[in-house]
Amino acid sequence: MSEEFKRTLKRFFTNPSALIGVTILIFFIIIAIFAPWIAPPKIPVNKNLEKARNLLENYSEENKYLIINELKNFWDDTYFFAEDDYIELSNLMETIAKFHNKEVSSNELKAHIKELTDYYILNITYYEKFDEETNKVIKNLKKEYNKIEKKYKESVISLNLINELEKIDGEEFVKQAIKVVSRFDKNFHEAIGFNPYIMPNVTTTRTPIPPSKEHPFGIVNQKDIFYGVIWGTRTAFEIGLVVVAISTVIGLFIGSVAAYFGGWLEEVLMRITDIFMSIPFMLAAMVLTTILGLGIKNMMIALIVFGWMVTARLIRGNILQAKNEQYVMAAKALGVSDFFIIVKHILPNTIFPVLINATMRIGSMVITAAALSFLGLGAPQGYADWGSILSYSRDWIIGGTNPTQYWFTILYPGIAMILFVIGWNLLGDALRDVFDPRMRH
Amino acid sequence: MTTYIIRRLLLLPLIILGVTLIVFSMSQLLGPLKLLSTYVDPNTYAKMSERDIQILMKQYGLTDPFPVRYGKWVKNLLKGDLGWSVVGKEPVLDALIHRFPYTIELALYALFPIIGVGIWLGVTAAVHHNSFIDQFIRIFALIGWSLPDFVWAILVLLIFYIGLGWFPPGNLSIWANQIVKSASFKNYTHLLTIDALLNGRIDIFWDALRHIIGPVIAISWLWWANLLRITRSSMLEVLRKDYVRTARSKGLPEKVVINKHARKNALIPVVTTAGQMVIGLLTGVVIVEMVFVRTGLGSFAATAAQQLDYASIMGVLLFTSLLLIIGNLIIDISYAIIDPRIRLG
Amino acid sequence: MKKFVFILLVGLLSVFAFSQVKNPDMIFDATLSEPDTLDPHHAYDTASGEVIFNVYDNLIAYDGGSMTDFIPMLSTVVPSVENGYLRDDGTTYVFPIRKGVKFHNGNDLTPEDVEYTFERGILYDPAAGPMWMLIEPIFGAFTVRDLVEEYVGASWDKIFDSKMNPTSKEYETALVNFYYDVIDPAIEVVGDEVHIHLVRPYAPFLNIICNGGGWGAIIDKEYSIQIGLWDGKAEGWWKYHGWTKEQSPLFDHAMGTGPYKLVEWDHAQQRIVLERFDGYWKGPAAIKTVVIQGIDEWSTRRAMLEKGDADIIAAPVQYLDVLKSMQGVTVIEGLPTVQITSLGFNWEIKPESPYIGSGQLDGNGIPTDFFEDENVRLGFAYAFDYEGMIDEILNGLGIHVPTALPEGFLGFDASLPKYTLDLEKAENYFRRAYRGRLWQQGFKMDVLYNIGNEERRVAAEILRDNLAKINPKFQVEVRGVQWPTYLDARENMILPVYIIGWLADFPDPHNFIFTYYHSQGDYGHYYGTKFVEFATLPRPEFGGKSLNKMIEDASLETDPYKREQMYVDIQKFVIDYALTLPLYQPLAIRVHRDWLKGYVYNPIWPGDYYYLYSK
Amino acid sequence: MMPENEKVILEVEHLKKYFPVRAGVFKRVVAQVQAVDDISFKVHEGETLGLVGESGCGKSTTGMTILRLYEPTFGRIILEEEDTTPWFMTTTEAKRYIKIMYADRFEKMKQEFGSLDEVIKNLNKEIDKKYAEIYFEQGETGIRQDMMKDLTEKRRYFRKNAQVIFQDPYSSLNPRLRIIEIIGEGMKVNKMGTNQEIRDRVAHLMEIVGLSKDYIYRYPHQFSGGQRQRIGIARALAVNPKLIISDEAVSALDVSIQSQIINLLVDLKNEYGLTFVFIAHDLAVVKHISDKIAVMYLGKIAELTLKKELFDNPLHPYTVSLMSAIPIPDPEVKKKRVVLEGDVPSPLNPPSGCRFHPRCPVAKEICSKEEPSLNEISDNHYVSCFFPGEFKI
Repeated sequence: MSEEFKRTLKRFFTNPSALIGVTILIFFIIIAIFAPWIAPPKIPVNKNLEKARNLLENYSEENKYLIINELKNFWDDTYFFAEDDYIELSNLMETIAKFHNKEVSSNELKAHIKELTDYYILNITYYEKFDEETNKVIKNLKKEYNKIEKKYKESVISLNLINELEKIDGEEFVKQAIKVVSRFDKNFHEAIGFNPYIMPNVTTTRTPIPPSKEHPFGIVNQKDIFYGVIWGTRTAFEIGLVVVAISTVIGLFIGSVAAYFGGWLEEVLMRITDIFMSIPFMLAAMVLTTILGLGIKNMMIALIVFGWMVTARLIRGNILQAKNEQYVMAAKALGVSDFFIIVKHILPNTIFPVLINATMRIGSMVITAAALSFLGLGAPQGYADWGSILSYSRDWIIGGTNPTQYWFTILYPGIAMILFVIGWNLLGDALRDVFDPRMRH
Repeated sequence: MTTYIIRRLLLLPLIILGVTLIVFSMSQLLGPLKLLSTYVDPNTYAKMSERDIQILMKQYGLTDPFPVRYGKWVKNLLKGDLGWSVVGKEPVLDALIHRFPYTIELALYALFPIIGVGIWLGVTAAVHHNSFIDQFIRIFALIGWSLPDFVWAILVLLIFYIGLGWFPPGNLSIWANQIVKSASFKNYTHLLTIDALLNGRIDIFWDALRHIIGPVIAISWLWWANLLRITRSSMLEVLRKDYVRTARSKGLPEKVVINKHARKNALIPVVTTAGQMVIGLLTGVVIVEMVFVRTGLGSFAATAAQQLDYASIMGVLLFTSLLLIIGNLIIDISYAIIDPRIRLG
Repeated sequence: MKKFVFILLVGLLSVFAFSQVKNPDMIFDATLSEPDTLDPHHAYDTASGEVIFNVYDNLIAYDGGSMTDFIPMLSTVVPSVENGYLRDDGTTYVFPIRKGVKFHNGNDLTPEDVEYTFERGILYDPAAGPMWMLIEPIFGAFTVRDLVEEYVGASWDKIFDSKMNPTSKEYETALVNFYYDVIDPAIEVVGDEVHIHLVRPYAPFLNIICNGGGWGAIIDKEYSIQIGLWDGKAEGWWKYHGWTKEQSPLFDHAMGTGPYKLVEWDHAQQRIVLERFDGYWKGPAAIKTVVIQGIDEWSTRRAMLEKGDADIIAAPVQYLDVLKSMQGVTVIEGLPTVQITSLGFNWEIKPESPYIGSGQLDGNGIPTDFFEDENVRLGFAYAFDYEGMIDEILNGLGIHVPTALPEGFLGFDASLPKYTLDLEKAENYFRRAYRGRLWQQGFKMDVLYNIGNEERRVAAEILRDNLAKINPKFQVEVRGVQWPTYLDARENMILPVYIIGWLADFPDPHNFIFTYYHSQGDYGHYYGTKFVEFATLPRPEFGGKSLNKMIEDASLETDPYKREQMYVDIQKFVIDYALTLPLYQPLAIRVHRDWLKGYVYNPIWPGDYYYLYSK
Repeated sequence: MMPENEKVILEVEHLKKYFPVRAGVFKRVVAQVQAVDDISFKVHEGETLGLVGESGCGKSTTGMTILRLYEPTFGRIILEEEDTTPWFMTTTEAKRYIKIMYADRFEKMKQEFGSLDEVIKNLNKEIDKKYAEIYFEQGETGIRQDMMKDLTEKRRYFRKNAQVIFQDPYSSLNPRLRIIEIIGEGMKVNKMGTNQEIRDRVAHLMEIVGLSKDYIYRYPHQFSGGQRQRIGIARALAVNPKLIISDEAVSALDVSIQSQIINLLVDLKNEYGLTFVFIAHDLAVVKHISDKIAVMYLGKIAELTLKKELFDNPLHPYTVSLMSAIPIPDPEVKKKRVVLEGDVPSPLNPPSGCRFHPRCPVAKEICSKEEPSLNEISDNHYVSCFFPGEFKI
C-alpha cells in the first residue's frame, strides 16, 4: 500500500462526515445482507411435511407409521403421476423416433400427442401447433421428456427413501427421517419458487396498526412495515447501485470516446448528450416508465436512459484536460493502444470526480424512484420498497382522529430513506473534500 | 460573441429535432394500437371493427416505415397538433397552454425566497466556516437534500393548512375563482396574482398568494439545500483568494470584506445555477402540484401518466423540453454577454 | 436583508389572519372524478350522471328515496294501465307534456322537444353508450346498427364507407326510409302528448325512462339543432350517428329544464360549476351555486372537509373511524346500493396474455381454458373469504349475496346457498380438477386490480393468500395497473380473472341477470366463446331451455310471481356452476358537513340532487 | 567528428506543421499558425542534433511532429531509409501524400528527362530511387502497397525506435502507476520479454540512469524532479530506440541537476551509441551534448552546422545574438550582449520576406521582400540569410 493511499485513507477517516456516512452505509449493508435473518420471510410449508416434522419432534414408536404415512402422502401429492407420465412420454419418444425414420406418419404422431393432451400430460398447444411448427414441437417435446424423466427419477429415489425408513427403528429412524424430510422440503421449495420481496399481508384490517412486539414498526396497508423496511434496504441498494453503475459506465464510455477521439465523433456524441440533457429528467423518467409499463425493472431502465449525461460531460472535460498531459503523450510515443491509454492512463486520473458524482447520485436516484412509486409508476404492488411503503402512508400522514395518530406509517420508512440518502451524500461530500485538490491546503 | 450566439441559435433546431426524435422513438415502443390512442380518443375505436381500426391506422400512418411516420408526426407538431388529451378532454396543446400559467406563476414566486434565502444561508455558512452555525446549516441542507419531496409536501399541507389554516390547497378560493372566471375580470397575463392587481382586486391577489405559499414552502427546502451548497463552496473558495486576504490585511472590517469583495465574486457560479433552477422549477413541481391540487403542468403529467394518456405525457415532455432548451439558451447567451470568459465554451 | 424579511413576514401574517369566508349560498362537493361527457345520450358514468341529473329533467322521476314510486315531472302523468295512459296491452306509453316549463335559455318545452330527444338519442347511439336501454324495449334490438342491418339487409361495413357515407344510392334511400319506417313511428307526438310504442310489453320501461343518469333527460330541440346536433331530418341522419364523446356539441354544453344550469366545466381543475335556474318550474333551488370538483388526493379532500371548505366529500370506507371522529361532520353508514362487486372468470384467455405464466398446466402458469373446468371455478369460489372481506375490509359495509343480484331486487333470495370460505371444500374441488393433475403441478397466474381501488387489491390479496394456504403451489401474483390498462386487458380477454363492479342502470333483476349470466350480457360476453356454448346448451334444470333462453324469457314474463321463480331457478343454476363469484354488495357511506340540510338518498340516483338541499 | 558517409538515421524534408485556427459560426478554418514551416535536416547514427530557439519558435512542435504525436501538414520523415510519413495517416491522407510526394514528382521528372533510367539516375536518395523503380513498374498502387502493408508492424517498429524525453518531470509520469509499470510499459507493448525479463531490465535501467533498483515499486511522487527525469530517460531507453528526441529535457530542472542529467545523457550516448535530437532554448545546454546544431526562428531553420563551426563562426544575425546571451563563467571576460528589439512576431501572421528582418540589426530592403533560402555557405554550414556574417559582435 502506497504512502499516498495511506495518507488519503487517513484524511478520509479523520473526516467526520465520512465517518458518519460510512457508518450509516455499513449499517444498511449489514441490514441488507442479513435481511433474511432480521426479518425472516414466511416461507410456505407443505402440510404433510410439517406434520411429519412435528411428529418427529416428539417421536415415539407408534408415531413411526404416522410419519411414514405423512411422507407417503407427500409423495402421492407430488409424484403420483410421475411414473405414468414417464412411461407415456417414453412411448411418445419412440413414436417420434419412428416418425423420424418415416415408419410413422405425421398424422399418427399427432394422434398420439392428442391422446396425451387429453390426459393433461401434455399441453394442448403441442397438438394445435403441430402442423405449423412440427420441428419446434418435437424439440419441445424432447425437453418435456427430459423434465419428466428427471422428475420420475426423483420420485423413485424418494419412494426408496421412504421404504428404507420403514425398515429401521428408534434413533436411527429419527436421524434418517429428518434427513428425508429436509430433502423433501428442499424439493418442495424448488417447486414453488418463493419470492421474499413480496410483502405478505399480516392482517385484514385496513387502518394502520401501531407498533407492537410482533410488528415493531407497525402495520400499514396490511403489510408489516418492519419487513418492508428491512427488505426495502435491498431494493434501495439495487435501484441506487444498478442505476448509477450502469448509467455511469454509459456516461464514461460516451464521454471518453468523445474526448479522446475528438473530431466529428466528439461533435456528434456531445450533441446527443446535449439533446438528452434538454429533456427534463424526472418527466422523462416518468414518461418512459409509463410507456414501458410499471415495474422496478422498467423504472430502472428509464432512470438509466436519462441518467448518463452528467457523467459523460464530466469525464469529457476531464479527459480533454488530461489528454495533453505529457504522460499521455509518452504512452502514445511508446505505442500504447488508444484503448489502453484511455483505460490505464487517462481514466484513473480523471475518474474521481465521476465517482464522487456517482456517489451523490445514488441517493437522489433512490428518491426519484420513490417519487415514481408514489405516483404509482414504480414498484409493483406489495413489493418491499421504501417508496411504496411511503406511498401507502400518504393517506395517513395527515393523521386520523388526531394529527399524529399514524406517525409510524411515515416515520420508519421515511427515516430509513432519509438516512440512506444522507449516508451517500455524506460519503460523496467526504470524498470530494478528500480528493478535491482545492480543499487540500 | 455574436458568433457564439449565432452558433447557439443554429444548434437550436438540431437540438429540438433531436428531442423530438427521442420523444417520438419512445412513443414507438408502445405498439400500433396504443399509439393510435395518442392520435385519437381511444373511446373512438373502443368498439370499432377491425377494418375501421386498420383504416384509422393507415390514416395516421401507423403502418408506414419509421422515417415516414416521424415526418408526418413532425408535420403535425408544426401545425400544433399534439393529439388528443384524454385527461384534459381537449387537444393536448390547449391543455398545455391552459395549465402552463399556473406552473410558471408558482415557479416565479418560488424563485425569490429560494434564491434569497439560499444564498443568504450559503454565505452565512461560509463566513462562519466550521462553526456551529455552519454545521447547523450543513445539516439543514443535508436533510433538505435527502427528504423525499412528497413526504415534505404532505407535511406542509398538514402543518400550514390543517394545523394553522393558513395556506389552503387549490389555485384559488371558490369565490375568487368565480370572479376570475366572470366576464368582468380581464385575463391579461393569465398569472392570477398579476391579473388580480391589474384588475385592481387586491382581495383576489391575496387569495391567489395564499394558495401559492404552501407549494412554495414545499419546494423550497430542496432548492435551498441545492443553492446553499453551491454558494457555500464558492464563497469558501473566494474567501481563500489573495485579494480577499489583502482586503483583510488592509484592516477592512469583516463585513465590508465579505459584502464588497467576497460575495460578489462568489456569486458568479451561483448565477448560472440560479438560471437553471428556474427551468428546474418548471419541471420539478410534479408532486407538489399533485398534493396541493394545483392545475399546472406537473399535476397534468402525473395524472396523464396514471391514466396512460400517452399523448398528454408526451406533449408535456416535449413542451417542457422546449422550455428547457429556450431557457438554457437565454441563460447561456446572457451569461456570455455578462462574462466574456465563457464565450469559448 | 434581515429587516426586509421581518417586514415581509409581518405583512404575510397579517394577511392570513383573515377569517375564512364561508359560503352559505354555495355547496362544494369534492368527488373522485370529473364527468366523462355531458351529452345525456352518451354519459354512462355516475360523475356525468350527477351533473345531468341536476341540469335536466326527465318525463317522470322517482319519488324521493323510493325505487318503485314515480312522480310526474315533465309529463303530467305517470302512465299506468289504471289511469289509461299505458295502452295496447302495455306496449304504448302516453306522456302528456307539462305546459309552462322553460329551458334555461328561455325556450318553452314542447312535445316536439320530447320526440326529438328520444329520436336523436336512438339515432346517435354512440359506442359503449347507454342507449341500448331504450332501443331494446322499443325495437327489440340492442343497437341502431343491428336495426339498420336488418332493415337494409346488408352489413354496416357494406352500407357505409370509412367516412360514414352510404356506398350506393339504394342504400341511401333505404336509410332514409329506415327513419320513416322504423324510428319515426315508434315515438310520435299526438296533440300535447307523446306516445312511445314498445315492440312488446316491458316491465322496467318506466324505470329506464325516469333514471336521472341521462338517457331519460329531455333536451331542447331548437338549441340542439342550433349547436349542431341532429337536424331532425330523415336525410343524412347517419352523419349524426356514433360520434365520439368530444364530437358531440353537448359534450361540454348543457341546456335543460332542470333546477341548475351549467356555468362552467373547467377540465384543468376537474371542476363543474352549476348555478341556480331562477325560472325553474317547481320554483328556484335554495342554494345558489354548486361546485363539483374532482380531487384525487384523499388527504386534500379530507383536509378541505375538516376546514369546512368542502361540504360533501367522497370517502373510502377505510377512513370511517377518522371521519366519525371529526367535529361538525355527518357520517351516514350502511346506505343500501344497487351494486355488486364480483369476480369474473375468463373461460378463454388469449394465449398471448402476459398474466398466465407459461400458459400451460406445468406449475408455472395456467392453460388458457383453465376456468372452463368447473372444479377450478368452484375451488376459487370456496377460497375467498366473503365474510372477512365484508367485516374487516369494508368495515361491515357490505352484504354477502348468493349471486350477482343485489338485495332488494325481485328474485333476490337470501335462502339460496352462498359460497363461503371453506378451504377443505376448495381443496376437494381443486384435487378433482384436471384429473388430479392440477393439485400436483400447482399453477401460477396474475390477478390484476386498478391502482387506487383498494377494495379490489385486498380482495385479490385475500384470494392469493387463501389459495397459497390450500396448496403453496397455487401461486397468484397481485398486480396493480392503471384503470385504462385494466379495461383494455379485460377487453382483450387477457385477464384470467377480473374483479369488477356493476351499478344498476334501472332497478330490475334483468339489469343484473342479463348483464352477468347471458352470453351477450355486458359482462357475460367477456367469458369467451366457450361460455356461449355453455349458455346455449339445453338444460334439464330449465326443462330443456338454455341459460340464455331462460334469461330472455324471464325478462318478458309479466307475472311477478312466475318471474321471481324463474330468477330463483336461474340463480340456483349459476351457483352450482360458479359462473361468477359475487364478492359482496357494497353498502355506501355518506359524509357531509352538519350544516347541509335536506339530504335524500336514493341508491339508483347517479349522485346528489342539490335541489333538495339548503344550508 | 563523425564522417559524412555515416548511416543516416533520421531525415526530415520540408517538414511543415500548421495548426488551423477555427472561428465563426461553423468553426471554419480562418487562419493557420505556421508553427513549423518547411524545415529539413539529417541526423546520422550516433550523432546528436541540437535544436535551439526561443520559446514558440516551433522546435518542440518539430520534435512532436517527428514523433508523430502531431500529424505533419507537409513533408517527409525518413527513419532508417524508410519513409515513415504515411504510417500514421488515414488511408485517404496516405493516398494523397503518395500522389504528391512520389507520383506527381516522378511524372514530372519523366517528362523532363524522358527516359526512366535517367530519372532514376538523377534521383540522389536511395529511397526515391527505390520508389521510382516501383512506380515505373507497378504505378502508384505499387508504392501504396509497399508503404501501407503491415501497418501495425510498421507502427510498432516506429514507436519502438523513436522515443521521447519530456520537459516536465512532474506531468510526464503517470502519478497512478509504479515505476516498474512506467518504465516497463513500452517493453510490454512491444512484447520485449516476459514479466520477469522486463522486471530485470527495468531494474538494470534504473541503475544505468543512476537510481537504486529497489525503487521500482515506488510511485513517481516519491521522487525528486531530477530523479523523475532519470526515470523518464529510462523509460525512453527501455525499448532500445534508435532515435531519442529530448524535448527540453533539462529546462525545468535546477542548474546543478541540469548538468547531472546532461552528463548522464552524454554518457549514455557514448556508451550505447544513441542518436539524439536535443531540443533546448539555450545554446549553453546544447553546446555540451550536440554534434550539430540547428537554430530555429519562427518555424524556420536560421542556421544549421556543426557545433564547432557554429560557435566559431556564427553567420546568422540571430545566432549571433543568441550566442551573446550565453553566460561565460569567467568574470574577467567582458562580453557585449546583444539585446534584440521587439517581440517574437506571431507565427499566425509571420513577417514577409525574411522572418527575422523586423528585429534584425542589419536588415536591408530586400530582407522584407524576399525570403532567403537555406544555403550552404561553406562545407556543411547552412544559413538562411542574405547577408551572412555581416553582423558581428
